[in-house]
Amino acid sequence: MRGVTAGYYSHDLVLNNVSLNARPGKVTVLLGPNGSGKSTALRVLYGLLRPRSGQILLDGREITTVPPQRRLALGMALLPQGRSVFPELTVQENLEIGGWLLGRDRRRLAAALEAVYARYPLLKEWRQKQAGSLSGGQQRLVEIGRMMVADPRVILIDEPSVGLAPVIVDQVYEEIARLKEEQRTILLVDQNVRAAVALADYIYTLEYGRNNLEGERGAFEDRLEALIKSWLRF
Amino acid sequence: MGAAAAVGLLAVLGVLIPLDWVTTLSAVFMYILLAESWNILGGYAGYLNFGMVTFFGVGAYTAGVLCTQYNVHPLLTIPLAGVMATVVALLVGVPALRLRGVYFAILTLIISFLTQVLVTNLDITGGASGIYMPSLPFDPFTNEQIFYYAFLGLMLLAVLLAFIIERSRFGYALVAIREDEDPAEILGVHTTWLKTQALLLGAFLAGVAGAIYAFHTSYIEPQGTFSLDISIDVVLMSLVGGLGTWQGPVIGVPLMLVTAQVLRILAGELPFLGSTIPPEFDRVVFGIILILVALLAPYGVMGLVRRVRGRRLTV
Amino acid sequence: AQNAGSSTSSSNGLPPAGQPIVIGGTLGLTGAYAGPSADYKATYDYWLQQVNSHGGLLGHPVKMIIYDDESNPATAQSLYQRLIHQDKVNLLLSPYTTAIGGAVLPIAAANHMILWNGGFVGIKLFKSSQWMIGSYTYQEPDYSRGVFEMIDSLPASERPTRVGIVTEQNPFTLAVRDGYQGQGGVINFAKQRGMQIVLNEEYPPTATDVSGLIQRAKAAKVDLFFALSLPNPAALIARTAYSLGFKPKIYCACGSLVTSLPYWAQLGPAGEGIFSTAMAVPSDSYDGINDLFTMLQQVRHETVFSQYAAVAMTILQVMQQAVEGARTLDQQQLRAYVLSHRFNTVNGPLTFDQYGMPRYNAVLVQYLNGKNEVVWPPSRATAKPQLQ
Amino acid sequence: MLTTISLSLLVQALINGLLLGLVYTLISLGLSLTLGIMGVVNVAHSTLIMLGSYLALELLQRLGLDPIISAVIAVPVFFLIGVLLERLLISRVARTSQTTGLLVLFGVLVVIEGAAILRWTTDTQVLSVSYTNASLTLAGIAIAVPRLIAAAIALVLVWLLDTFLRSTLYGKAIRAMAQNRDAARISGIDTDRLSLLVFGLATATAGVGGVVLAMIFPFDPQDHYRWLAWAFLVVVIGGLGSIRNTLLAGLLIGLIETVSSVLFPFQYVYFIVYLLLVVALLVRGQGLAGSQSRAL
Amino acid sequence: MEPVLQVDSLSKRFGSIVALERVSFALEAGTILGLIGPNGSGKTTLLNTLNGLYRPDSGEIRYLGRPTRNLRPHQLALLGISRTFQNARVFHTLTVTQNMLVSLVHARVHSAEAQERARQLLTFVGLERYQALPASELSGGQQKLLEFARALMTEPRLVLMDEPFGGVHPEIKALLLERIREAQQERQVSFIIVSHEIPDLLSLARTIICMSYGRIIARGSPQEVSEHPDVIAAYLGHAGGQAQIQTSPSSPVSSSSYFEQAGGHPS
Ligand SMILES: Nc1ncnc2c1ncn2[C@@H]1O[C@H](COP(=O)(O)OP(=O)(O)OP(=O)(O)O)[C@@H](O)[C@H]1O
Ligand SMILES: Nc1ncnc2c1ncn2[C@@H]1O[C@H](COP(=O)(O)OP(=O)(O)OP(=O)(O)O)[C@@H](O)[C@H]1O
Ligand SMILES: CC(C)C[C@H](N)C(=O)O
Ligand SMILES: [Mg+2]
Ligand SMILES: [Mg+2]
Repeated sequence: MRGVTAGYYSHDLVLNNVSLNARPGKVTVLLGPNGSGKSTALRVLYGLLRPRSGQILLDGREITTVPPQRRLALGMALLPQGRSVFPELTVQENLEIGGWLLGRDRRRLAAALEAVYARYPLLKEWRQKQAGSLSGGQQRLVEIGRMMVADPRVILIDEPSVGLAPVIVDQVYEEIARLKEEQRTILLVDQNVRAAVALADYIYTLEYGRNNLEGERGAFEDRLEALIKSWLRF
Repeated sequence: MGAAAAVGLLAVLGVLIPLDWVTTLSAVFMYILLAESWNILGGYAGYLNFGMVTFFGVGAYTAGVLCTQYNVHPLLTIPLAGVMATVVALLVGVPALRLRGVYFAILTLIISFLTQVLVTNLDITGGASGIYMPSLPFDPFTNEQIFYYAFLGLMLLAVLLAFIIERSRFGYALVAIREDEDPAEILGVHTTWLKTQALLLGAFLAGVAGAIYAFHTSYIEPQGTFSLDISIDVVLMSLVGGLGTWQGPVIGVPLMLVTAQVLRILAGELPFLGSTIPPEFDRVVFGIILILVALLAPYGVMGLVRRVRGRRLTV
Repeated sequence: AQNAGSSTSSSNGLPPAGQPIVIGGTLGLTGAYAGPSADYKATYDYWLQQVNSHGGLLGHPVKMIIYDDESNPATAQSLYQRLIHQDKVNLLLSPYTTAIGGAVLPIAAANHMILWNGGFVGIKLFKSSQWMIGSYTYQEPDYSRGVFEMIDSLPASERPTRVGIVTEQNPFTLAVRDGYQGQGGVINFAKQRGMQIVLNEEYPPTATDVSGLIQRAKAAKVDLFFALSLPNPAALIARTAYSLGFKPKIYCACGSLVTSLPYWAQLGPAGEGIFSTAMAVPSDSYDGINDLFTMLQQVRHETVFSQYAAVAMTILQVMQQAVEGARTLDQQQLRAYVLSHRFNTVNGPLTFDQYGMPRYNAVLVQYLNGKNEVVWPPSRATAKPQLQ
Repeated sequence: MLTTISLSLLVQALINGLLLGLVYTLISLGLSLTLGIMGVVNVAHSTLIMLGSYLALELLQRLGLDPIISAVIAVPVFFLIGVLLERLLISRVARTSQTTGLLVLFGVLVVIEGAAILRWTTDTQVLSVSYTNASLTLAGIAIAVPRLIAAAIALVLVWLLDTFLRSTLYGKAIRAMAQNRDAARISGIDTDRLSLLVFGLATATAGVGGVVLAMIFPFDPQDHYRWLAWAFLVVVIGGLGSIRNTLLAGLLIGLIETVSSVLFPFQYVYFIVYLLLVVALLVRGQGLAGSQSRAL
Repeated sequence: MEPVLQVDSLSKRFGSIVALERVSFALEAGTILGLIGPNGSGKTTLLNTLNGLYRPDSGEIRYLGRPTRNLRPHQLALLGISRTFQNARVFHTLTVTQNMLVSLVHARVHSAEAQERARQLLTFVGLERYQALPASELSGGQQKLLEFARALMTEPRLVLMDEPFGGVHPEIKALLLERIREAQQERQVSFIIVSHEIPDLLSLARTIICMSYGRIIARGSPQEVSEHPDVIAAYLGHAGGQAQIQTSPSSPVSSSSYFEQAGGHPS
């Protein structure tokens, strides 16, 4: 993401000349106070919001105008903030939708589902339930599972741990660590600063829609606290 | 200031303009009245009532029956018609308002059909043959003016009411119901009661409108008085103007009624590319206008004016 | 207020020389009553063109304003207000059908204008108003009279005895069934003849399916069947009856004059053999009837002579002859003239009673081999009635 | 009253009711897709049906084509019409809000209706071929052949659509899209193309429905409203979202109508039909289906 | 002292799922109850039942000594129970201030006073800049803050909070915690707080209840509960949970606490 300026309405900007770079095979974390534009940045990256200026590059290729439904085919995936399950489909069907791109190939789809079930055995238990009847945390897990069906290379994650029980939270972060080991590129937005920083290779912070600090985790950790204090002034 | 000037102008117009315009404007006022009444529940609370004609028709028939069968004084029948429509709204609304979304819409639609069938089969309502209303003992011009001012006054009342509601906690709570009903109730909004109030208020006004309409047309029969067209027009006019704003009906109704009337009158008179337009062409033009309005002003004219902002993306 | 200029009795109400005489009205060009209205419109256009090519009325060109009331009484009312007060028409034509016409009559009356009524029947309305001149040569109570008279002529053994009536819920058809003040109407006619009414049902105009009605008629062994409908449901009833194998001895579509509408021919066998009353058929060779039929064949591609065109033409002919005879547009004087004179029309020679209704004149037709044959009275018959 | 009706009358009424119910189902399928599954209030649905009837008329009068063949031709023709409507209008507005969709589609209704009047006039039309007036008689019970054809077509379409929506990934994707459009896009679903498909299919069924209706009922450019009203009733009574429930509701309404028309005076039949529908809605709350997912 | 809330043997099932099974507890005025438990253990269902959205299959709830079985949610709200939601449920087209005012529709509060109250609460959660914006234009975390403020509008006696801190920035969370404590101590408001963030609860709650499969598997002081073996097994996970709890800071209000915890484990 390079020099992106974006906003929802003509009269105000949510992102002002923001640049982010998610390094391949690394975990990049994006931090910032509430309303600083983190989720918006992810939306722009995924094509859900068209930037007013600036570019989005994937492996050096410009993809600024590629619509979101084509991003998955490029190997990107997004886990959005808030609730996004398909409430009236069963858990199994939700996952199948996650494998939409494999749709033609029934066997690959089945294999992908099995892989996800293997990773999250809980999902298997619920497979015949309507996703909408699950509890809040259960739904979050379904969303994570759904994202993983497509086996993406570049993963954008917005607040993965909200609403999850500590056991599961641990698993989720372990999972992210594992994804990184699998050489996937991860861009993580999280208010669970502590956990996120622990995983991060590189950190960006946003403030009022502008780039603020950035740096390697090591270089960063000491400054973090002062920074968070400064966010309080809004 | 501007509002006072507009009201003054309308009041003066009643005696200045030619009679057919007096009639047309009366119809405009009546529909604004109906649309504002509809808007309280439909626009603010998002409960689309597709059976507004039920209350209108009940009002008309209450006036008709009381006046011709029981010799009640015409002026007295008008408030009674409002009361009767409110009673019907209470009977219908209390169960119906438990339903949401399309289920509510369809229920109100069926109920308007039901009332129509009932009125067609009752003796007291004159069945399919309808009721001839007594006419007022004035010359046609005075007659029209009386109705002009009656509808004008009621319309102003309804607009004022909507204006007040829109700025009150009552209004906010109605919008909250439209946006997300369960949390609204959990936050302490007595949703059923508020919806019922909104419905009853609208029904009363519609009933009064129906009664005046009955005296104005001097002949009521079930097909026309309970016509689905009225229900649909009220909804569309509010949509064109902009849902859930007090200005919506004030803009939407004249826009649609006057356009329709002008097109109807122009059709067949205007030469078009050398040949005359066939009279039915006005319908096509009217449809295209509707489509354009929807494309250019997806939230109605008021949406354009206010630039009401889109819903948040769901992700 | 300066209104209804034509009602001022001091002058004869004629416009200044060279200015047109304006005739106005509405029709249900769209909506439920569009079928018949189309015949009216074609006939009005035809008459207008004729009259103007012959120098107009009393030397004035004639202008005609016909709005589309969308088959909606309220729309019609506001359009008549406009016709009277804005367009300042000199002569007012009625819309089609009782439900609409009944709504505009009070407006015409309040403005002291005659409603030249080729559009609807309504014995009650005629009798209670002095502002109508009609052109239907029989009113609701007599819509079924021809069938019963024809039956009277049959040998007793062939007469049907079990009557079934299905009636559309409409002011007009209900009066066809019930008559007026004990006079006429299907029920009275049948009772007078000692027939048994085994089915008497009403249906709403919006009914989508009438198979239940037909079944019951069939189960009740109805042999004299009356379908009292307006145009649109008439075809549905005929078709349902045919496809459910219901074949009464006599089937009369005694409501609207539907068997002369263009769609009747398309019904094929389902439309065959059905009776109806009518006012004028080309075989009567009344004044102008054949020219009118030729026009309909050309403009509307009709194969059967439309009764609606006939009444439309008739009212215009009466109006024209009255204006030319009385040399005035004063409404009272025109009415007086009409009530006291005799008119030659496509509906035959007409005289009027004190209410503005033409005297009774009807034939019974049966739809046979794609044509309406006159089967009663014998003096005008073109074929023998065929009972099933 | 009840005692005087014979058994055969009742059996006949039941059969009529089933056939009529299937006709109602047929004209409701498209609406079930657009309203029940996509959430678009397609008030222009019945004008598309009406166009289907005129397609049959034109093909019969010009080329002498049998309506059954026209029903097949209607599929691609109306699919295309649906695709065009979606692309040009619905995709632009229906998503901003349901009510805007309502407005634009009402505009479409008025335009199609007006155009049809210009082209075909307001005259009532009746379509007649060898079998439109034919009937079979079994054990004294008459069955109109065109209604039988309509019923068969309705059942085939119900089966096809139901299988499509419930068992194929496409069908699931359509339902997913209806529930959360953005989430569907994130999952790689091309929601624009899928919407085209849905509207194409819905319009195609409307076209077929129109052809079939023309075999049974007289039609003109304006009396389609009655079908619109019935279609909405069927879809909503069935409860949004399922083709099977649409079938159930269609049959239910057809049966209520015909059975009550032999039990009660006909003038009260619609009163009874409407009353029962009101009760059904109030009792079930969400139509026959009535599944409720959690609120919070 | 009369308990604000007395819950007796409450059960609720959805089809074959037992969401609540004989849940009993009492809550005294001015106390804070923490509610934890694995996902799907019935926490949200419990809150939904307490505020009248669900009707329990059996068991009884008494609020201020009065059975609530026949009271609708809005009636309970008027009696002083307010609520936030796990996923923010704001009214999108209403402005932030209007969102605040909705719950006062039946209250006899003067309009100016209501406005002032809304302004103060919004200032407190840091949303005063956004007062006139439609709520749809708030970010995810801001919506949660709005809900928090909204729940205090009616000056409730009992507040049910479903994960009030999810997605909320740590600094602000600290402020929210402060506010909760203030309300509890100064106005004797009671809270039931569902949260997965044990450290927060530790500093606030006198009692914690842990649920699993609809049942209460542990209750007691935060310390007791977090050391309870069942809780660790079902909910916290072995080392993870313990690490957090044992190193819980003395003063959670201090922002530094979040970074001074030992161990790299997330909370
Ligand atoms: N749909 C929307 N329409 C208009 N404005 C929006 C919308 N969503 C967010 N905003 C505005 O954009 C800004 C940034 O929002 P964004 O959701 O990106 O924040 P965030 O950093 O993700 O915050 P949080 O941590 O609370 O989720 C906020 O000030 C918000 O008011
Ligand atoms: N309306 C409902 N219909 C069917 N099942 C439901 C419904 N509501 C809750 N459940 C089920 O009840 C159980 C408890 O759900 P609940 O939402 O109370 O869990 P929770 O403790 O809040 O979990 P989380 O921490 O994930 O939010 C779950 O298994 C859920 O699937
Ligand atoms: C008067 C109208 C309702 C019908 C007219 N008499 C007809 O035969 O069609
Ligand atoms: Mg965010
Ligand atoms: Mg929960």
